[in-house]
Amino acid sequence: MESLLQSLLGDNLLTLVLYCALPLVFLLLYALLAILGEVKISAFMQDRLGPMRTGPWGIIQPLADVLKLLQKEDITPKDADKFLFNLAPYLSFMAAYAAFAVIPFSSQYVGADLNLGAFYLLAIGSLNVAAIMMAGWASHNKYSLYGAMRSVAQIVSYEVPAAMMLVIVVLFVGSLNFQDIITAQSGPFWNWMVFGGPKADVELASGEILGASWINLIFLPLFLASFVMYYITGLAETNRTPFDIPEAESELVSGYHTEYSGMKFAMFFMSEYANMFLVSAVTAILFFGGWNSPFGVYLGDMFDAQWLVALEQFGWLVFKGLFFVFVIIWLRWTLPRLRVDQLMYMCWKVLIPFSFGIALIVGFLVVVLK
Amino acid sequence: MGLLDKQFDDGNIVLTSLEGVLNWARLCSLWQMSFGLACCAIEMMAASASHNDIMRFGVLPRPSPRQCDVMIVAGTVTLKMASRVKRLYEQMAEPRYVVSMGSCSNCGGPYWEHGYHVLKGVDRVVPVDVYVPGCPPRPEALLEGWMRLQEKVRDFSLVKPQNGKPQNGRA
Amino acid sequence: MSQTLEALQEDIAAGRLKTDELVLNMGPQHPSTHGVLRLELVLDGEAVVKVIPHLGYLHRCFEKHAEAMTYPQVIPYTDRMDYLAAMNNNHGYALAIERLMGIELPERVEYIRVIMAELQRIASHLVAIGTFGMDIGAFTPFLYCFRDREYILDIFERTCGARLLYNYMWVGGLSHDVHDGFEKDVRDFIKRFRPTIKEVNDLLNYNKIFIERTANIGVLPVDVAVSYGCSGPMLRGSGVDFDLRRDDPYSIYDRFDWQVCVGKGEAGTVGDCWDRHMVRVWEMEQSCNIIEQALETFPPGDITEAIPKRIRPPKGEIYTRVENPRGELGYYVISDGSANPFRVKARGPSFVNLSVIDEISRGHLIADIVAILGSIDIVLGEIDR
Amino acid sequence: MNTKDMFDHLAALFPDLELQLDEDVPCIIVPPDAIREVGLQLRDDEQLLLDSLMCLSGVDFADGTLGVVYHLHSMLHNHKLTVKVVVPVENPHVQTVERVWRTADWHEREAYDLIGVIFDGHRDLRRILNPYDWEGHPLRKDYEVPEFYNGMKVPY
Repeated sequence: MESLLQSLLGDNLLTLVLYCALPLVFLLLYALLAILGEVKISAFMQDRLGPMRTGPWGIIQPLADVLKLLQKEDITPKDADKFLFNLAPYLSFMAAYAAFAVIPFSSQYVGADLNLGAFYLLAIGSLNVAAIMMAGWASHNKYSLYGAMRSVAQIVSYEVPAAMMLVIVVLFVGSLNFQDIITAQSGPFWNWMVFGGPKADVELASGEILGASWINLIFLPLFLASFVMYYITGLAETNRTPFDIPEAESELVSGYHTEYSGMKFAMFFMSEYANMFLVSAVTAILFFGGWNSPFGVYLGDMFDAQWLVALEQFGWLVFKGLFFVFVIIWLRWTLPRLRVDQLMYMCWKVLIPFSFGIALIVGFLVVVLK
Repeated sequence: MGLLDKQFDDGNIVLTSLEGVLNWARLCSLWQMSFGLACCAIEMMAASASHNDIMRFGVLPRPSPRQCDVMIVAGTVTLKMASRVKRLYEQMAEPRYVVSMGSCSNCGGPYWEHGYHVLKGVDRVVPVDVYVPGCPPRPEALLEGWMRLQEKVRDFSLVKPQNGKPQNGRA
Repeated sequence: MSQTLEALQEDIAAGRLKTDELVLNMGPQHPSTHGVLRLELVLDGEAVVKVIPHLGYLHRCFEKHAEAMTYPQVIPYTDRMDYLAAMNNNHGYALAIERLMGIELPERVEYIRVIMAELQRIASHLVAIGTFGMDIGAFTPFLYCFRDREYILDIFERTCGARLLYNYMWVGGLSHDVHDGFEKDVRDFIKRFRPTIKEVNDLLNYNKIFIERTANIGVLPVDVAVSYGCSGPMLRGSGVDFDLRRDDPYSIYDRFDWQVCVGKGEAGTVGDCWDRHMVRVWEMEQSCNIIEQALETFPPGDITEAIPKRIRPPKGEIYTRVENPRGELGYYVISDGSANPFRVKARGPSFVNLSVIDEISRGHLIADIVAILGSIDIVLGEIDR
Repeated sequence: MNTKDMFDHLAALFPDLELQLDEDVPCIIVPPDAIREVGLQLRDDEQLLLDSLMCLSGVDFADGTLGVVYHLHSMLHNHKLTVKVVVPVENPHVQTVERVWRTADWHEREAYDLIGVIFDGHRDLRRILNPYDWEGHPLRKDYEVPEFYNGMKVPY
């Protein structure tokens, strides 16, 4: 992909910029779609219609929202810490965007094909915490501060089980590289992690051979459990219902972004949706084969067109990611919200012991079987 | 931010079309501040519920005044509450609009004569764009008021008023 | 923020600054104070040390108006007190004046009043249940409740032309007779409504998260409830089997066969938020029972015959109470023999129920305050009047 | 028990107090400085057990007196009683019953706010409905609406 761009454009710097900007374009388009999806799905669930007047069936509603937010006055409260207050939304969005660097959209395209991809994801994911804390503290508003404190406690706690779930998959595959993790699941859908991992030997991108057989089926319950747990932690890390405690509308008005208006608020909004896709995409990558087609074959292979294969892979990943985003939205409009202490209980007393337990068993099995 | 703070002396074709797009964006995405004062608040809630669904107009209720465009003053404004209403209005980001819903906030309603503690019309503390009459107004009346507000936003102009011609809408 | 660290430390050392408590103002504009209530929360971290309610942001001088108006003119103002249960408010006031004047009502009027009051009770409870769900974070049940409520409002609208504030129950009668097809409308509604109670149960009330959030929260012991004068679902949620419709009968409630619902502590302790909430859910079914029985023996007749030409009660005073959806609604009316009441005092159930909030919310978290407030089910119009 | 019986019962218990029985309403009139003592008796007496204060209303009788009316109810015996206290408008001091029936707390604040009866011994006697800096007591018959409050015009 990079070489393709280079051959087309020649200029190294321009290539790099374009290469980096690709996910951004995707992210913006996706955010518009997700915002529309949120209002339309909620409307469908609630016997309503949702936006109808903005374009046919309201499909350009998010565009109007963004254009309007651009025009809004940009308020910085008098008592706010101006530097941090202004920095926070950009940092928040940056953190979400930076994480996209290691998301492989197809076998051809990944922003940075890091060998430590999973590690990088965990590290960069924590950056969001700093942004939220900044926003809450700098706003000089008690509600914001409460929201920020809750959010930080929540994200920091839930990072532990999330990391453990990553570790489980990494243990099995033996690589921190996301491309390797996806390659390990290539072939038809029963090779996906959630169904116990590959049933035949696979050659990883690094050249190693991952020995596998139908015995892997014994991993099925373990991976299924870790998928559910990862998804739950994902909900918590993106502050979505039932864990939307930091911005609990009925308690804290809008939590850490209470004081933000206009574009800065839009930034927080965008980063929330970006994080939603991130969690969904990582779920798909870890447990549902990433960009792998569920049928194990691609249309592009039939016509011998590599670009079509890449496109299809991109399509599959986005489809899987969007499906999980849909589930997040679905849950949001169905479930009530937990309380702070229950959230912490759930993390430290349920998820973490279980995740350690699963990691232990998986590690043991991997050693025994290989 | 940016464009709306400036005023232009004459309209040209670029400005006019830009104006159209910007106004369209604003009128399609008027976010409402979700706070109610009295009886009318129930009808306001009914307007956003499934039967009337004010969200069809692109309305999104936001709890924080910073992120809202429209304040619906739904109900009786008392003297004790008036300073709070004013403060909420001041906390909203420009461009901002006020819909006065119901007789009480229009003019004091049934409390105009003996209500020693009732403010006789919210327009005594904040500027009002659209008045919706009724005690309480039906949700349909609120929707009508909403469309009036949209018309008002549509006519907003970036161009300086000329020859004493009044400018519609406020920046 | 402008203070330096040294100055702060000095303040702490001198005891001028409390370091462990934070005052948070909730309201008057807040998504979950159900109007314009302002709560001053004294917090220790997330835990609540003290709740200081500040009322009066909707004080509309009902009692002053009542003194300045004639007896029938007061009725629209009673509508606007508890605007979610306008029929019940009308009922209480009309009853007080009728008792003062000694008016006997026609059968049909009594029946219509009971049906309307019970329909209104369902409508009001639907709002209470929906907003309580919203306070806990579930938005969808709120819209389902509002959707079902609209069908009741349609019936009211067909009868008297108004959706929310009806001015329907007059002294000695009603403003309009019911519309043609009223009985069918109500029967249809009941038939359609009963399954939705189950729907709300499945979606919200027996949801694990919902129970976790509301059970054992804001437990109101019986002695506190009685001492604070709590009434309605608040009192019954604490397990007290007391309902004015049965224990201090008015109108024709003694003719029907129905149950008084009390909290049983199914999910946690008796008297917690969940119990108060469920009492409302169960009461909706009981109201359906009452309406169905009333429709079976719905008599024909003239509804205007007992309306007096001139409403001037004799000198005297009376305290009348009726069971509002929120509890005991009392009217204390003093008449001096003129066309205007000398004094009308309304004892709003929410006013009294709210006063207990400090007592039952200490030691809970901020999120619980929202739950407790929602379970009390206040209407500010009635608290501030 | 009806009001007459209760009056007889109380009169036997408090021979020193000037309790009166108003047959018209009917109600018992208690001196303002004894209402707390009488209230405790009403609440705790085995035969009365008037444990619930339904309503406490302040009244301006427009003849130079203010009054406080207590409507009591017994959850157990299911009987009611009305008790009245009458005080001159120049010296409107009544004992508080806030610690007898907790619900009286807010009701007394309301009566203080609107009528201007001062409840001696109330722990937190502030205005409740009107703003804390409001002047006058609106439900007095001779109350005149102020022209301005905090710069806002009050009359229409």
